[in-house]
Amino acid sequence: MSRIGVFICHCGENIGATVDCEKVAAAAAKIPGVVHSVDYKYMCSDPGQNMIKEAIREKNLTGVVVGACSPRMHEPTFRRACEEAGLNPFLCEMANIREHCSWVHEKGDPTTEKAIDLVRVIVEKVRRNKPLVPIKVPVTKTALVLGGGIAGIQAALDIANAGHKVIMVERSPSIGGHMSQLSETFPTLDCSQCILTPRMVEVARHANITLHTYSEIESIEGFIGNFKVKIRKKARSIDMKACTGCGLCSQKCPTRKIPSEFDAGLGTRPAIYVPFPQAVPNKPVIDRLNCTYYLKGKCRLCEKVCPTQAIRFDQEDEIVEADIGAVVLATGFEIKHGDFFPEYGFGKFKDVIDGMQFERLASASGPTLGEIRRPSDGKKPETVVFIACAGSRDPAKGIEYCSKICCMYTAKHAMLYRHKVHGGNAYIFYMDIRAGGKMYEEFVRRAIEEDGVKYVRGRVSRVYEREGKLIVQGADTLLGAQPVEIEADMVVLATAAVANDGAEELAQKMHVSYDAHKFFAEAHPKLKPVETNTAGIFLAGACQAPKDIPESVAQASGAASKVGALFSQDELTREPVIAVVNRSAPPLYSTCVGCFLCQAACPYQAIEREEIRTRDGKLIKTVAKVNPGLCQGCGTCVAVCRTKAIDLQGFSNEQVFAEVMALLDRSEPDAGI
Amino acid sequence: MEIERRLLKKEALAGLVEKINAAGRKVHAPVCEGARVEFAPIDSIAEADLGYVQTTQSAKNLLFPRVERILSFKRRGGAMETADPDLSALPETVVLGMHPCDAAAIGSLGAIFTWDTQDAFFKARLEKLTVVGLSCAAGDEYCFCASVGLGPGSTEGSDILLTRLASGDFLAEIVTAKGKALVELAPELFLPAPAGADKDSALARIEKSFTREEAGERAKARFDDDALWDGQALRCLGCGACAYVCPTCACFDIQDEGTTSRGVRLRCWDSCGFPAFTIHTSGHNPREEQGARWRQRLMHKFSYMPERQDVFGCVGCGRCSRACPVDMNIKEHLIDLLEAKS
Amino acid sequence: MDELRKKARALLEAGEVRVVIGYGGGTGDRARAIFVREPERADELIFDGRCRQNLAIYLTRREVKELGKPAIVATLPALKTVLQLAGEFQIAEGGLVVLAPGADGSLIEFKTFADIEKYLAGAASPIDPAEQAEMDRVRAMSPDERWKYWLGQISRCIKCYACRQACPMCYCPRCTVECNQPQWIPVPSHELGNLEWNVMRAMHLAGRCVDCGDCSRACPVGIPLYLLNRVLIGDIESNFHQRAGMKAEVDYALSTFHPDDRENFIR
Amino acid sequence: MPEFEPRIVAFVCNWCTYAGADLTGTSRIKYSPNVEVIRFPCTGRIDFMLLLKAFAEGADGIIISGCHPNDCHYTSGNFHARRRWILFRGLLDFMGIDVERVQFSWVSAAEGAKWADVVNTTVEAVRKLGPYENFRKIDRAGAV
Repeated sequence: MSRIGVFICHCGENIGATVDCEKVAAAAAKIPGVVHSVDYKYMCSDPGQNMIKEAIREKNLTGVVVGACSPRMHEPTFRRACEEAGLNPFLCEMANIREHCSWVHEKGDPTTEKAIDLVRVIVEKVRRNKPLVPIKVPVTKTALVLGGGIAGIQAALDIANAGHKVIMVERSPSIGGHMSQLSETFPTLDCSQCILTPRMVEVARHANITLHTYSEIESIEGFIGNFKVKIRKKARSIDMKACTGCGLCSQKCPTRKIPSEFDAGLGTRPAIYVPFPQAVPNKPVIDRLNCTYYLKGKCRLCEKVCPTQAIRFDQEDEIVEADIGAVVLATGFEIKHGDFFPEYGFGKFKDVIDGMQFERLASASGPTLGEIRRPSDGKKPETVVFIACAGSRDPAKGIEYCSKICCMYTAKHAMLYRHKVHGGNAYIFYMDIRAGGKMYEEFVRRAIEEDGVKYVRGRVSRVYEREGKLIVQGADTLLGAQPVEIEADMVVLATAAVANDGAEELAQKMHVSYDAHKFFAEAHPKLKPVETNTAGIFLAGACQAPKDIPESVAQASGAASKVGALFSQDELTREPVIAVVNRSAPPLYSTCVGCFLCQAACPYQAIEREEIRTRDGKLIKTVAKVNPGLCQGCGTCVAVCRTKAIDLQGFSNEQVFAEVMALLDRSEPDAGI
Repeated sequence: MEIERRLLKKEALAGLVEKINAAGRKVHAPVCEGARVEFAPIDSIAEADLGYVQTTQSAKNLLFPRVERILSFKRRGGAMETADPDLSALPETVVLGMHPCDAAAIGSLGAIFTWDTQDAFFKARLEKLTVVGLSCAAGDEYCFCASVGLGPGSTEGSDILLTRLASGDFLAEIVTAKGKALVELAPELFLPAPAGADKDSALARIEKSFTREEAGERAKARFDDDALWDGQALRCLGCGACAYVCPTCACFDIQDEGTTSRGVRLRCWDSCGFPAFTIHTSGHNPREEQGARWRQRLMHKFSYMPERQDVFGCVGCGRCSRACPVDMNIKEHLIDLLEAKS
Repeated sequence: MDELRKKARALLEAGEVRVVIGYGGGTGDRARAIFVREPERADELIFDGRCRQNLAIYLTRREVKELGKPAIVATLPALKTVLQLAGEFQIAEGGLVVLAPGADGSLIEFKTFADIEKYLAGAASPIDPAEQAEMDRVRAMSPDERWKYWLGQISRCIKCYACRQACPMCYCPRCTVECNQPQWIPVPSHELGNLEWNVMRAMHLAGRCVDCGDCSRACPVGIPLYLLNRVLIGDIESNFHQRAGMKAEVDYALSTFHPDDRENFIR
Repeated sequence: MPEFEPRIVAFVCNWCTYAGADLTGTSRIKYSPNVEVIRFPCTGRIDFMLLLKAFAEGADGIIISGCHPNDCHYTSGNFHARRRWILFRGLLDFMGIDVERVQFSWVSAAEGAKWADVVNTTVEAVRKLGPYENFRKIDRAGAV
């Protein structure tokens, strides 16, 4: 017979003012199996907790129900108190008579009656609670960092410097990410490559970091502390050990007119190429889609010129497997191309370019060696119009959110232009200037005041060509929406920052949630900004939302510290709220019939096959088995299982069934039928 | 009591039903429900279908309902209080047009319910039940009453047995005091029987394939012949259709329903054919295979009941075979049993 | 029929199978399942319009499994059942021989599940017009009429579980109705118990039922269970474009989903 | 005669709707006391039989609520639940069980006001429909 203690909290006036707590306690006392029922001003206070502990000891309680606030608030508090008094903490449950009752209903009998119902339900649940033991799982102290941009680099270095192993996977041939493409960075205008390159080199040389470039995640299985990852190393067609990175192959390659990804299409590269001079690793890759040999079956010029015979035309993708304990997702973002604003002429007029292309024009390593020359004829543009919010904050045509980085980089672009083209005119069409950040506002002011950038508040309605000029038509809303028309030589669109292509697929592979824009979702918008809803997987940088460099780096270090905290223990303790497949006496062994329809329903691949055999090894039955490390306790399998062979600890069939039966049973235990 | 013979004109049946109803008794009779005929309460004879061969379900529901409340309970002052249902409120009932096999089955059921413990529920219902039987003018390939010691005109179990004569009128045999009491409700309808009323020629011809003694002995002798039982039961699905339509199957289960504060205790039908019928708490099932369950069904009817209760457990109504989804034909299996060599 | 008997005899003689699960003559003009274990008994096999029971039910029954590798005489629904059972890991490729006699006396022997899949992809599954009429009639009713209709139907249920026992997909050795902690389904056959049982049966077959109709045929009191099955089959097909028994791998409507599944009923 | 007070059982997931209802509380938004919540880890855990049980035990209406699509704490429990509901709802409707008494909703942890609204509108709708007599009248051999 159960011996349940019920503790009703007044929460000061919070519950007491609306619910007749004494009456609730008195009603609970009448429920069969309740041997102790009291109310008290503050159950969560030390004296309140002591009341629980004393009652557990004195009345030998087998279960505790605290009628108070939300279990999401104080369940850990009361469970700990029970544990301290020697009661298994999972024999304690809370009835939420504050958030779900006293705070949302008027004072009166119906509210008190509801509180009694809620307590009765939880009493019936607790009567069927079973003592549970937390699950302990070992931790593999190796982190996987996905993405080799600045966020990934920062996270990898922080984790590696803390003494843990890191595997970094980057899908392009070199690490460095978008930051390596930038010319100068706001608000200090220091050279992007100058500050980034040393970090890239450090990643390559770090004893704790294994780098896989030109690689992608094939699959990931497992759970926090115990993931198994398969990495597809795409065929580079190069023997990385033999190659010295001399560059002869690239020089001799006859296919040279391939638009360079690194130069945002403004420059070209050969079919065998190193993406940029400072690339890490600084070894080439053959672009098989464009290489003459792969297309036509002959050429092999690079093979002939290679002094170390490092070319491997027959190389195949290689799958590398690794055990890891945590993942940092740092897969970055992409610039949306201008095609969704046809009236701005991106793609139609050569001199309408996007922000990343301008970065390349302004970069000393870029196609113009840092001189601002327009793509169409190489002339220095005398007038450049920059259009901010080209797609951002535009639910009708683009995306509704603010891409966050454009205000600053547009100011930087205009400034760089003015520095490089003396006497040039720089106009910026903007909606608002968002310059929140250390030294950001000052930076924008500098552009306006010192560098004479002309800011026009208003939107551009169209860009068209007239006699070799790009005519930008817009409105100046500060001048009463007066039409403005500017004859420009070049137009730069600050297009929206969007999620990387493949982000959705990756999120599904990793079992992390993502938002409507395919940016990965943090576990809590305020309190868990680097965690995901999948334990052991963390976020860094612009894969979560558009971010500038300082923010990406800060979040990366945050993620790294979370990984460090995880790796500081040898074993993880997890709540035992997991599904379990029942076992029974032979000849049944389990009510599981082995149909495995639950397998597909499990979001965590936690359901495995278990063979039940006789002592001499004869197969009797194959049944499902839940991997306690993988199971997160959602219970979807439980609802799918026809024979009720799977049950969820903490929310068992018996418990939820009893709750439903008790909820509506308002017959006073002592009243007549 | 000596059987009295009377004549009930075919038109008089309607009046009899009216008189019974007027006396506050309920009348149940075979009623056509689409493809099936079932016993159901009637208000007038027009609703009844007396030309039927066999109803799908037997009328045992009238004595042994498929769900019966046997007590209610509630918590008061920390203790449980129980209350028995009021059996005196049960209505007086007349079942009209039941074939002799079903009438005889009442005795078999009664042998179980009053064998040791006197079952108050069964007895209360039986006391209030009057059986007006109807001899069979036709049978079908499933009928085998003659092989179990009964026949299409057997009076066993009937309080009154009607036999439809060639004229369409009914010969009424008043078998018991209960039957006599029923006649008293409408004595004017029961005319003197003509001396030459030939009951036998009005009866169906039911083949006698074996005797019940033979069947019982052979079943017992073949008890250990697993191959025989397993072979017969191979296509058996293990459902309860046979037991639930059977007029003599009496297995039941007791279930409590309700909450921690109040509820009821119910008795409901069960079947020895169900795989879980004999499962032990340990997980062991002494009748693990369908063959063992099938053997149990036959043995109980043809050997155990005659030995222990001195009644036969099968009345040859053939319902189990008609209802069986996989054509398990009990008569055929019994004949097999007799023919099987030891 | 000759083809079938010849094949059955050959299979048994060669020891390729230990038993042929087929149809033989039964009481009156009924056909019934027979289990032919000796080659000389192969001539007892028949196949005609009376042979409707879905013999795939016997593939999962322990007493039949103990006989050894079977050959099964399969009607169209039985072929689907074979695939569905394979998808649910109850039978394995190579573990049985599937023989599908045609009405014209021809015989197809399926070597692989893939062959059955191919065959079924091109086979039509006609619906009995009387049954369709009943479906249309019930669908046309008002909700209150439907409730009365079904209450009338299920109040006749005697909980003999013939529907379950006759169903080839109800192969669970311990059905949920036999689970008493908690007692999900009331054991007594009062209306509530009958309602809950019938709803549960239908839901547990949702996405798995191959519409062989054996449950309805088995029901001694004639409850039109096929209606419940078909409502779910129809909803699954129209909403999720899935059909049970068409593939030998799991494609279960209730353990798969599409992010764009209908939700016009959700606030 | 006092106005009919419907009894509504709410089956909600822990991560979204339960938290959303907590937020309704912390925001002190008032709603009808006729609803009582049973907490599940996820809508994917909610067995369809529990809905029938709730009706059988006297519920006049049922609310089922969980995370919006793509917001499931377990990534896909709500998608599985949604499929189950599509089919179950269709079956109930076909059997003449009043599906208007079952309100399905997505209420996120941030939608405290929506929770209050879902409860209030459901209570009002069920109040109009009246007590669920069909289920009250169903025979259960004297068990209540």
